[in-house]
Parts: sequence; C-alpha cells; structure tokens
Amino acid sequence: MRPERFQNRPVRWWSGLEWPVAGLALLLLFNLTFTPGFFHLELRNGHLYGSLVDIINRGSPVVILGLGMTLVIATGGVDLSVGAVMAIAGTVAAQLILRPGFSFPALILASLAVGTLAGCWNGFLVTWLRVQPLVATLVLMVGGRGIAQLLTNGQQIYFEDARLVFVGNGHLLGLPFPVLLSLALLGLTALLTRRTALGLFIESVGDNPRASEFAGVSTRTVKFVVYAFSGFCAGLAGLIDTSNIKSVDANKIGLTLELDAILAVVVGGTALTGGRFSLLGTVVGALFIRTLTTTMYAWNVKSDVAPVPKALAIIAVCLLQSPAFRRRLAAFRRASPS
Amino acid sequence: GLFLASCGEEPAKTPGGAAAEAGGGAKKKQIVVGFSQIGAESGWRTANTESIQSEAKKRGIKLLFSDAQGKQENQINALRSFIAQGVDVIAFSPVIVSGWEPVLQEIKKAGIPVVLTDRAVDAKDDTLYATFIGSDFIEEGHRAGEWLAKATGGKAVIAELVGTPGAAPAIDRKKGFEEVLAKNPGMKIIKSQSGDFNRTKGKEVMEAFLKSPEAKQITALYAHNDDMALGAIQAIEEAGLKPGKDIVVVSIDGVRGAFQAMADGKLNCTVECNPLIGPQLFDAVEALLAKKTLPKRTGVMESVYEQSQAKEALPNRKY
Amino acid sequence: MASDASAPLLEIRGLTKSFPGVKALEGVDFTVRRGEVHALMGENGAGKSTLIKVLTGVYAPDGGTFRLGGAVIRPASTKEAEAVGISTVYQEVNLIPHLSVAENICLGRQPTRFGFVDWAGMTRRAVAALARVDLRIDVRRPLSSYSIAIQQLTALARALDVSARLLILDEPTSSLDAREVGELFQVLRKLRAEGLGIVMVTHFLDQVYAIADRITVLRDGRLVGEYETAKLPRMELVSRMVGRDWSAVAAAPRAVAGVGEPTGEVLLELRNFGRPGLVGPVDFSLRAGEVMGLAGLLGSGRTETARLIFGIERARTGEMRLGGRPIKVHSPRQAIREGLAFTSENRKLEGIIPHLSVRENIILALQAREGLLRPLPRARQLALADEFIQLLGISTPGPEQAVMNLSGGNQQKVLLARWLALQPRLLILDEPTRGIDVGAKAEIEKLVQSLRAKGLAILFISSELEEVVRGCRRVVVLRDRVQVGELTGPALTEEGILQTIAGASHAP
Amino acid sequence: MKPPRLNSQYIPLVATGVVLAVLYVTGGCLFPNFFSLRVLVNLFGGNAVLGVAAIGATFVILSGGIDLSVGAVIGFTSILIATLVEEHHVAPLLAISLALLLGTGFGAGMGALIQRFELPPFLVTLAGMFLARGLAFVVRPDNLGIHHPFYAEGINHSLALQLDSRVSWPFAATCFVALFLVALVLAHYTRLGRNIYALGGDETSARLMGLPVARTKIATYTIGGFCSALAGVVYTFTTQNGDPAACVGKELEAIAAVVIGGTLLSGGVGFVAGTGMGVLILGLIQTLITYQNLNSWWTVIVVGLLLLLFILLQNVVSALSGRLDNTARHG
Ligand SMILES: Nc1ncnc2c1ncn2[C@@H]1O[C@H](COP(=O)(O)OP(=O)(O)OP(=O)(O)O)[C@@H](O)[C@H]1O
Ligand SMILES: Nc1ncnc2c1ncn2[C@@H]1O[C@H](COP(=O)(O)OP(=O)(O)OP(=O)(O)O)[C@@H](O)[C@H]1O
Ligand SMILES: [Mg+2]
Ligand SMILES: [Mg+2]
Repeated sequence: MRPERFQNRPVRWWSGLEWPVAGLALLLLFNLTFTPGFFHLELRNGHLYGSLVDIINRGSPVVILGLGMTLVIATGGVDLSVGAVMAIAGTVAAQLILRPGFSFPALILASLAVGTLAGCWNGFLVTWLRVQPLVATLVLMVGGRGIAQLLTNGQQIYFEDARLVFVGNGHLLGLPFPVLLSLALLGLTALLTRRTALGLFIESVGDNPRASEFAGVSTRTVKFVVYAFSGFCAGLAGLIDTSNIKSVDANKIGLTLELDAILAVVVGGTALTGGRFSLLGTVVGALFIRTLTTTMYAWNVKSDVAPVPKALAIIAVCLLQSPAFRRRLAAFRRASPS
Repeated sequence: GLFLASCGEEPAKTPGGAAAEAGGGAKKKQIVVGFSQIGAESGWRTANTESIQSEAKKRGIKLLFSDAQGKQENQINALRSFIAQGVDVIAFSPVIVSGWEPVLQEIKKAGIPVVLTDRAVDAKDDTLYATFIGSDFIEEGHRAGEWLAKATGGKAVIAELVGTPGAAPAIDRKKGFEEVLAKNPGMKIIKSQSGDFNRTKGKEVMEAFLKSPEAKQITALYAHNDDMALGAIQAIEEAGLKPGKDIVVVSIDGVRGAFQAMADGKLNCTVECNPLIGPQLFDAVEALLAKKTLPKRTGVMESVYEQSQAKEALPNRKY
Repeated sequence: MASDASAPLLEIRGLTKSFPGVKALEGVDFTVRRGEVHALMGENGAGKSTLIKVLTGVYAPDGGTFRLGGAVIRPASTKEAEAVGISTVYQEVNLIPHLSVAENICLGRQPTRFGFVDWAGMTRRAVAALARVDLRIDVRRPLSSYSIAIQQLTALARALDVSARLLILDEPTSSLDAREVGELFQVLRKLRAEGLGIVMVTHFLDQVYAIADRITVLRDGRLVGEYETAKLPRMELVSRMVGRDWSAVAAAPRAVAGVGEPTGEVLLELRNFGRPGLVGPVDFSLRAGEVMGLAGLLGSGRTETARLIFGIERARTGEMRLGGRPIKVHSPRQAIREGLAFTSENRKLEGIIPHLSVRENIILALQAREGLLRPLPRARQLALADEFIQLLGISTPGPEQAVMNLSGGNQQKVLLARWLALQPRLLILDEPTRGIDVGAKAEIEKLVQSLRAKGLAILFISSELEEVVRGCRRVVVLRDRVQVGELTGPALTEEGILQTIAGASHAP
Repeated sequence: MKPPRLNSQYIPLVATGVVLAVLYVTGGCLFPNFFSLRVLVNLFGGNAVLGVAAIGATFVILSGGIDLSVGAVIGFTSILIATLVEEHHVAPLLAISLALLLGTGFGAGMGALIQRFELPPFLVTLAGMFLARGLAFVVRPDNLGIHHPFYAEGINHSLALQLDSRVSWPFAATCFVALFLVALVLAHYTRLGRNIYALGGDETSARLMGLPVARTKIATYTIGGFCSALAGVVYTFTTQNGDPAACVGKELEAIAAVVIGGTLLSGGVGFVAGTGMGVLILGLIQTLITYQNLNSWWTVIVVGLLLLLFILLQNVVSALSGRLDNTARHG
C-alpha cells in the first residue's frame, strides 16, 4: 500500500493539548468579557495578587495530585485514596510540628514518606495481591481518614510555626510557593518519565500489560512505582493544604479532591483506559477546573448548585476532545447544506 | 426534672437508685443507653462525643455508641439495632431534621424512650420523643446579629460564610441572623457563599470575596462557624487588611482556636455553642427511667464571648 | 462461472476506503457467484481485511456500491449484514472469552421460550452447530478454557448457525492443522454444493488451489484482477500478488537444504523438562547456529513448551541448561537477560502494544533489558526502527504510526523486529508466519537462515509442516503434550513427521 | 463432560455465600438475640436502598462500565418526590412515577453520551453525579418530611407485612426482593441480559458478532438510572423524607457490594445473586460493628480492612478454583 502522506511525526509533548487549551481559553475569555476584575493583577506586599493568582495557587494541590494520578491512570489504574492520604500526611506534619525539638526537614521528609508509604500500600495491593485498582484504593479512601483521626484522636490541631506555614502561604519571586512547588514537581515528573524509560514502560503497561510483561517490562515494578509516586504527590498536596490553613482537620482536608484530580487528568486528554498520557494536559485540566470554581465564586453561584455548571463544562470539554463527537459534527455539517 | 444535676460529686450512686426504682425488682440491672452520633466531622463533634462517653463511664451506665458517619441511613440502622438489643433509652443527634417518623414509631412500639440531642427532628407527633437537649441555632444567629448590630452601631456591609448547604445549623443560623438584619436597615449582606463549615473552603471563598469589585465596601464578616472564620481571617490578612479592625469578624461555636484568635485581636466575637452535654443527657436518662416527665425542650448553658474575655477564658476551653 | 454467470451473488463496484494517512482500498471491484469458493488474495496490508470489514458494516465506505443478489445493500453493522445473509468469521478470533461456547454460538439469536432464553435448547443447538465442523466438546465451559483453534472453529460454527447466503472467512485456517483444514474444506464443499457463496482470505497457496474456484488479487488497495483458479498457475498468482517477478523471491526456500552439521556449541539443553498437567517431559538440545523445529498437532503442547522455556510458566520437573549452566527461568524478564527471545502466537493479546508507535513497539524489549535508567537515545531508536522497517519490509506510513493501524501481517513483522533488536542467543518463534503473505514468509525464512548463519539458535514452531521441513535441521515431535520423537537427516520429511505424530514407531 | 461438575465460574459465588453464612453465624454466637426475627428483617429493610442501587450497578459493571451518579440520583429523586407531594400536592403515585421516569431518562441520557460520543463512563457518570446533586439542591435546598397519608399509613402500615406482634416486614424490603428477582431473570434469561455480559466481555467482538452494542449499552445505563431512581423512591419509603444531600457516596457502597458479590469490575463476569449477598454482607458487617460498640474512626478502618480481606479471599478462592479447573481438564 502507498501511504498518502507520511505520519512520521513522533508524539510530541504538545500533541493532543489543543482541546484542553481551547476549553481553558474559552473559559478565560468568558471571564474577560463578563467578570469585572477577573484579570486584575497587582503587587501587594511584594507579591502578585488577583484572581488569576488564586487560580494557580489554589489549583496547585490539584495539579500535584493530578501529576501522580496521570501516571496511575496511564497504567490503566486509578487512585481514589489521594484525598485520604493528604489527610494522613497533613496530620503527621501538624503533629510533628507541635513536638518540640523535631527538626523541620525531618518533618517534611516524614510526611512525604508517610504519603509515599500509603502509595506503596496501594501499589502492594494492586501488584502483589492483584486487587483491582478501584477497589484497592477504595480501601484506603474509606479507611485512611479513620487512620488520620486515630493519629489526632479526633482533635483539630492548630499551629503557627513560620517554616511550616511558609509551605502553603509563602511567596518566592512574587509567586505563591505552592505554585513553585507544583512547577518543580511537573519538571521532576517530566524528567522522570521522559528522560528515563519510565514513560514508555508506563504507556506500554497501560496499553497491553501482558505483552509488556512478555517483552521483559516488569509490570509490577512499574505499577508499584506509579502508586508510590501518587502517594508521594498526595503527601505533598496534604502538606500544602495543611500549611495553608495552619491547622489540620482530618475529616475535611482533601475531601473529594480525588475526583478533581481524575477530572484534571481526563480533561487533559489522558484516556482512563490507560496508555498514552500527557502531563501538561493534566496541568491544563487542573487549571480549567480551578478556573471554573473561581468563576463560580465570582458569580456568586451558590455552592450547592455549583455542581451543575461544573458538570456541563466538563461534558463540553470532553465532547470537544472526543473524536466521535467531531466526526458526527463534521457529518452533520456536511449533511445540512444539502 | 433536672434536680439530679445538683448531685455534682456523687452521681454514680444516685442513678443506680433511680434505675432500681424504675425497674422495680431488677436491682442489679445496669442501665443500657444506645447513643447514635452523627459522626466525627469536627472538633466540636468530637468534644460532644467525648463528653457523653466520659459521663456514661462516670455514672456506670453501659453506653452503646454508634457513629453514623454523617449518613441518615446508617443512623436509622443503628437505631433499629438498638431496639433489637433491647436498650433502656435511645438517644441520638439526628443527621437531618426530617425522615425520622417511621423509625421513631418503631421505637415507640418497642416502648423505649427517646432523647434527642443537639438537633431537633421535624415530626408532627411530638410523643415520639421524650425530650430534646440542645442549642437553638436560630438563637445563635440572633445573638451573632445582635452583637454585630451593637458593635457597629447598626451599620455594616456584611460578607457571610454559610455552612454546609441543607444542614440545620446553616439554615437556622442564617435565619436568626437575617431576622436581626430585618430590624437594622443599616446592615446588609452583600456576599454570601457556602464555606462548607471548613477552614480551607472558608479561606478560599473569602479570597474570592476580596477580589470582587465590591470587596472594598465589606466591613464585617459573619461566619456560621469558627473554622470558616479562621480560614477567612487568613485570607483577609493575605489581602493586606487587618481582620478584627478593617473587617469585623463574628462567628459561632466557641472552639479554642477562636479564643486564640480573639486573644490575638483577629476575631471579634464568637457565640458559644456548647457541646458538653453529657451530664445533662444522662440526667435526663435517669429521670426518664424514674418515670418522670421532662420538658420537651432543654436548653444548653451558652454565652457570647468577646475579645475582652478571651485571654481569661482560653485556658479553660475544653474543645 | 459459466453455469451461473447470469446473476452474481455479490457485486462490489468502485469500493474506496481510506484511513488517516492510508488509502486502504481504491476503486475495487469484486464479484462472488452462488456456489463458489472465492479466494481473496494479496500481500499483507493489501486491503483484504478492510474490504471484508466494509462489506460487513464494520467500517463505513468512502465510496462504492454493493449489490447482493441484485439488490443494493448498505449494511451499517454486522447485524444488518447478517440480516441480509452475510456471515463472517474475522481474522482475529472475535468471540467473548468468558461466556460459554454454547452462548458464543447462539449469542443474539438464542432460542427462547415465552420470550426467555432457553438454556437447554441453546446447548442442543450449539452441539449441533459444532457437529457441522466436527467438534465435540463440552459447550457449557467458558470459551477461554479452549485453545485458539477450537475458538476459531467455534467462530465458524457460529457463522454457519445462521442461514447465510454469503460466508466470509478471513484466514480461517491460520491456526488449524492439516487434518482440521481437511475437515474444514469438507464442510466448505458441502456448503458450496448447497449454493452458498464463500469468500476466503488466506495466504496458503496449497489451500487456495485445493478449494477455490476463483481468485481475486488485490495489491496496495487496488484490484489487480479476477482469475479462474484452474487457469492461473501458481507462479503467475504469486507474481500478481507481489507485483514483481517471482523468481527472485522464490530463490530463497531451498537454500537451506545444503547446510551441514552446525558447529556451534550446545546452547540449550532440556532434560526431563516439563510441568505435570501442562506439558512434558521433553528432552532435547539445541546448538548455536541451528534451527530446530517443534512439530505436532494443535494442542500437542508446543506453545506450552516454549512458554516453559521462556519462563512465562514455571517448570516443575527436570532441568534446563543454558550454555552448559543449569538455570531456572522464572520470568520473561530473566529469560531476556539470559539472551532468550520469544514471539507469541497470540499477537493481539501477548504481542503488540496497540496504541504505541511502530518505533516504540520495536525498541520495547531492548529498552526493558537496558533498564529504566538508561533510555535509548532517540536517534538510536529511530535508526533501529528504520533499519527493521527496511529489513523486514514493514509496510507502514512511518515509524510513528500506531501499530494497531497496521495490517495483521505487518504487526507480526514489527514483533519480530522487537526480538531481533535484542540480538538474542536463542530465538523462539511460535507461529511466526501465521497470517503472513508468501513474499514476507519467504523473507522471514530467509531471515531465519541468515540469523542462524550468524550463530543464533532458533526454536521454530509452525503448523505448516512444509515450512518446518524446509527450514529445520532437526524436528522434535510432540503428541498429547509429551515428546514422542526427534527426526533428523533423511527421516526429516513431512511424511516422517506425520507418521511420528500418528504413532508409527518410526522415530528412535 | 460426563458427570456435571461445579463449573469454576460459580466458585466465587459459593465463596460469597459461605462468607455470608459465616458472618451471620458469628454474629449469632457473639451476641444474644442476633438470630432474632427483628435483626433479619432489619437486614433487609435497612439495606433496601443499597440493595436496589447495587442491583442497578451490577448491570452497569457487568457491561464493563461504571455509574457514579447513583447517590446523587437518589438524592434528587427523594427531594423531587417530597417537594411534589408536600408542596405541590401531587398524588404520591404520580410523583413517584414521574421521578422514576426522570431517573430512567437521566440514565438513558448518560448512556447515549457514553455510546454515541465514546466518552469514558467514569467521566460521564461523574458529571452526571454533579448534575443530579446540583439539580437536587435546585429543587429544594433543605430536607422535607413527607406526611401524606399514602406514606404515613399506606407504605408503613397497609403495605408492610406484620410478621409477629412487634416486627413487620417493611414495604421497602419487598421492593428490594422483587427487584432482585426481576434482575435475576433479566440477567440470565433474556437476550438483553446476555448481551450485557457479552458487551462487558469484549466490546469489539460483540460488535463483530452482530450484537446490538449501541442499544445494549444505552439500555444498561437506562437500567442503572431506573434502579437509582427506584432506590430514591425506596429511600422515601424508609424515611418518609426527601433530602437533596441524601446518600452521598452510595455509589461506592453499591460498587463495594457488587465487587464483594464476585462481579469483576472489568466487566463480563458476575452474578446478580452475588450482589444480593454482597449487600447483605455489607449490612451484616455494619450491624456487627454496631453490636461490637466500636469507636467511629475504628469503624471506617475496620470497614476498609474487611473490604480488603474479602477481595483477597475471593482472589484466593478463584485462583484455587482456576488450578482445580486445570487439573480437572488435564488430569
Ligand atoms: N483502523 C485502521 N486505521 C488506520 N489504518 C488502517 C486501519 N485498518 C487497516 N489500516 C490500513 O489499511 C491497510 C489495509 O489493511 P488490511 O488489514 O485490510 O490488510 P490485509 O490485506 O488484511 O493484510 P493482512 O494479510 O496482513 O491481514 C493497511 O495498510 C493498514 O495499515
Ligand atoms: N482439544 C482440546 N480440548 C481442550 N483444551 C485444549 C485442547 N487443545 C488445546 N487446549 C488448550 O488450549 C491451550 C493452548 O494450547 P495450544 O493448542 O496452543 O498448544 P500448541 O501445542 O501450542 O498448539 P498450537 O500452537 O498449534 O495452537 C492449552 O492450555 C490447552 O489446555
Ligand atoms: Mg487481514
Ligand atoms: Mg501454539
């Protein structure tokens, strides 16, 4: 057969990004025209201040969770436990900071380690015990908050330690620190997946686990690593959220954030069935979801009905991305003039 | 019928007597109470649970405690299993106000008296329960409103952080507060949004308020609970304003964090909502078993705290 | 032919279909008559499967018309195609593995009683349907508990279970052995006599000449011509298919025959090797620079033997030595590190990574061996991909095309490339030529020989005895999951193998 | 072939049954009056909402999909019925029919999106969950008791079966059992049911086999939507109440019940009967925990661990049965 045109273009980091970006742009355009002051930026106390900053700042935990979630989803799994893991990691940090004489770096390491450990537990269930990911992570989602409460004995903990408060509230180079953290994590993840063979292995395992196994890819290791990494991300997000409100409340922190993270991944163009993934897509997806929320605050949409526009926007973006939808649209356009 | 409250030091013996009177011949029978709690969703709730559990232990009452994790279905199932276990009294804090008639009727059929705590139920037939012990959320809203009216001389542009949509405290605290506003034309709410009773959302929503074009007008903040107020205070600080001065902050609950914030001058007032109802609850239980009739409604000891009282009260706060 | 020329059963005119980047079919005409077996031939990627899928409503055509029995049809789904009397068995087995054999045969048209599925009736009907293809198995067991061959026969039984006018078989014999092919043809002849039109896609020339009445040849998505089998010599057919003079390609096969004793050292030794309940014991050894065949009927345990060696399944008895060293292989990963390579017979499930590109599929095993932290530089990846696309003649728009968009045969070549890129010591090929066209088959045979010449040890599993005899110096024969003989030298003929399989005490 | 052996596919189902029995007997040995009629009735009555929802989820999961909108649809249905009956004085039966119709249509809509535009079910039903929950709050932001005589007397007295002087079998439990029986027939004795299995087994193959894939897929989500709405109706029966925030997270419980019942989340394998037992197992676990008087955070941890234990047990049993199967075939 003679190819009509050569598809010799490798999959680049930006491919598939056009639709999520279009969705985000559309939303921003809406705000530009209808929401006064949405794009207003100013320098207050030496750092940037405005709705846009809020979006990237408050979006950081979702970006961070989303990066871990992207890899998990790319292997054909899902991690429902991230919200609960945030609670555990946050609790550990808050408890340690109140303990006099505990060194701060050790504290950070400890809470990240706890998150990673929780991820390892998920990975253990999924790989060694072959529990389906949805169920395996459901276990920790259900039980995780219980563990966090066990640690705090059900109490809320408040703290004022400047170093810990900085993690979620500080500014560097005029930007909120969480934003810098999520950028750093994006860089790290990209490096980890694209500068090593991990990305290839993740995609192949997600696409066809048996064939990958036969080709010598250790599917267990790959899956274990992504769950552990997702746990690490959840730990980091938990740290940020805890620090952000200078307290930990095991019941509320990260509640339903796992859904936002999954949405971010999907809106970003990574298929839930596994295989190809896009990190930048996830970032765009997270920003999209966050912009939506901020828009609704700005419009004073009551939070109980806020899910309605959110649902509609998500369906719209996913329709735009769906090849089937575009096919049908094209067919419709072709049919209508005649 | 609350005479037992005065027994202070030696509560453990008296109830034994009361139970013995009630049970006639069965002298050694331990009182068994089934209590279904809403959940452990906040520090306030934990303090509430803790108060009930420790009081039961103190009085030698066997407490069957069940946690509904915020779900009415779970709570109904728990109540049913209390019937099956044949407890002497059933007490519970209903998750929501309506939807209790069928199960309360079952309990009534089984001849077990019911004590409601913390939240009331909406039942046409008020013989379905013996008494309700708890705060009056509307009254709390009133008090917050009245304090604010007094503090600002009846002139305030208010941002409101509402509780979880549909929850009784959120509905009633809004209602009580608005009743006060109706009497004070100088006070109006210009921003109102749910912060879901938690700090993160409280902070987030306040951030959004402060970025709206009307932000400059806001002079006061009314939060349906302390957690949201504490989150919002951070947002106010980050916007370069002084909470407690540029924006007057009033909230409800009276948790320790709120007292700390008042001591720091960032929060102006908190209306107490007292979770420590254990003693009152078991007084009522014992009275019921002694076949005494109770008033349908028993209030809880509560007050309003301002900055001036904060430093002094702080060390005594249990929750 | 002449008898029934008046009214063709199926008439396709000007069929066109393209995929992103590929014109799969361009203005193809195709005619099938009543009571004939019509072979559809062409190289890998010529468009045979696509033609069938368009005809049966799986893909929508870009242009062209279909007439069935004179009436214009435009099936939009397999169901609609079936309703007008077109029944199909697709190239890859397309059934539901978890459901029982009976359900797989009757799904969508179960016998019902008062509107409810009649399970007993269904079992009876399935048994009857399978009897038509001479298969007697427990139809209540899940399909997945049976071999690919049985699954394919089940698919055929399903296709025959409706009153079809036109039966389409896309490579129905690729996983059948000689006896089963014979039986299948028996069935087909009977159906032909009943007036059915039968379209058969196959790469086996013998089979074409054994059963087909007419042949249509496609090349590069275009029609080359329609011929009567009797009037088209084999060489002619092959030249039409490959579009060049056949003699150049045909030179390959016999080249193997004259090879002498392999001089390499013994690489693989199996002693009493097996796993009770699965396969074995088997005993044989394989030298570097030698091609050894593994022959037997379907289900005789050839695939299992290969899987034991490669560590997919763990051996329980006996020992395996590699390069003189005793070794226990417990995973494919380890096997690869030891220099082993294995192409599975199940391309769809165990071979391709469908959404990844040709390049990524080719380098995957190599990268896995190199490890996580030593990614192959992009230039090296591309060089490898280009090299193998060239070497194996993989027909693809480029190295970045997703493998799932390649035709079946080209996917097989990509898999071969994956393993060759490893430069293994021992290469296990399980049905490497299944679904590959003559030209490519010859290429692969040639390649096997050149790899052998470079000192590779090759274990060659194939259901085509001719191929085994032609390419191997020694053949181990399995029957009922145990080794029953080993043939070399003059004894190594198709007849010899068949006799050993049949149980004549001819083998040492 | 000759002697009818236990088909390996049924082994997970048997395992589920064994665990159910063990749990029940354990409870009886540990606690007095656990074997009472009341506990048994409570088990069915108290889990009727979950049961109805889980049966819907079974079909969706069998088809290889997932439905996250269950809890939200229950909330929407209940508040819709309550508002219609109490505030607009619509006849209860009419309100219930309307709610069922809306829920079924909602399911069909999601199915159509999933099918026609090839969107992932996880995503569409997640959006469905947001939508239904939001709409529930639009209908009415707070809960509302239903005091109509149809509920107060009809459902709770006339339609309940008096078993003895103190215990009666609630109508909600009757709904659960009836739906269960219908679902059994639907899954195993209708073409639609078998097509759902085929769809979950391998969609491409199902299409090539000429099965009506599109119709089946939409039908599956329609069944799911109907069951969710019916669960909402049953919810109003058990509580005489409508609540827009009702049953948050019920979908996860339903999925857990389905999985415990031996249905594979990947689709194509499973049993309605297993789901029925899974629901009872979840109910028993909850009852046992209440009886055991555990602290709240322990409750969630224990539920998590039990869920895990259960899945593992099933994996072990299936693995063992698989081996059994192999030896049976070859040996
Ligand atoms: N879904 C698809 N998307 C893109 N390209 C496709 C698709 N299906 C087939 N093709 C391309 O169309 C061409 C014809 O493929 P087809 O499967 O019809 O070949 P074939 O004749 O059946 O070959 P084989 O003998 O190898 O099975 C090939 O180049 C293939 O890559
Ligand atoms: N006649 C049969 N009845 C039941 N199961 C069978 C039968 N033949 C094969 N199997 C099963 O099919 C599986 C695959 O065996 P397979 O037929 O692939 O072996 P093989 O010797 O490699 O044959 P081939 O490679 O030609 O397919 C085995 O697990 C076996 O249990
Ligand atoms: Mg083909
Ligand atoms: Mg084989």
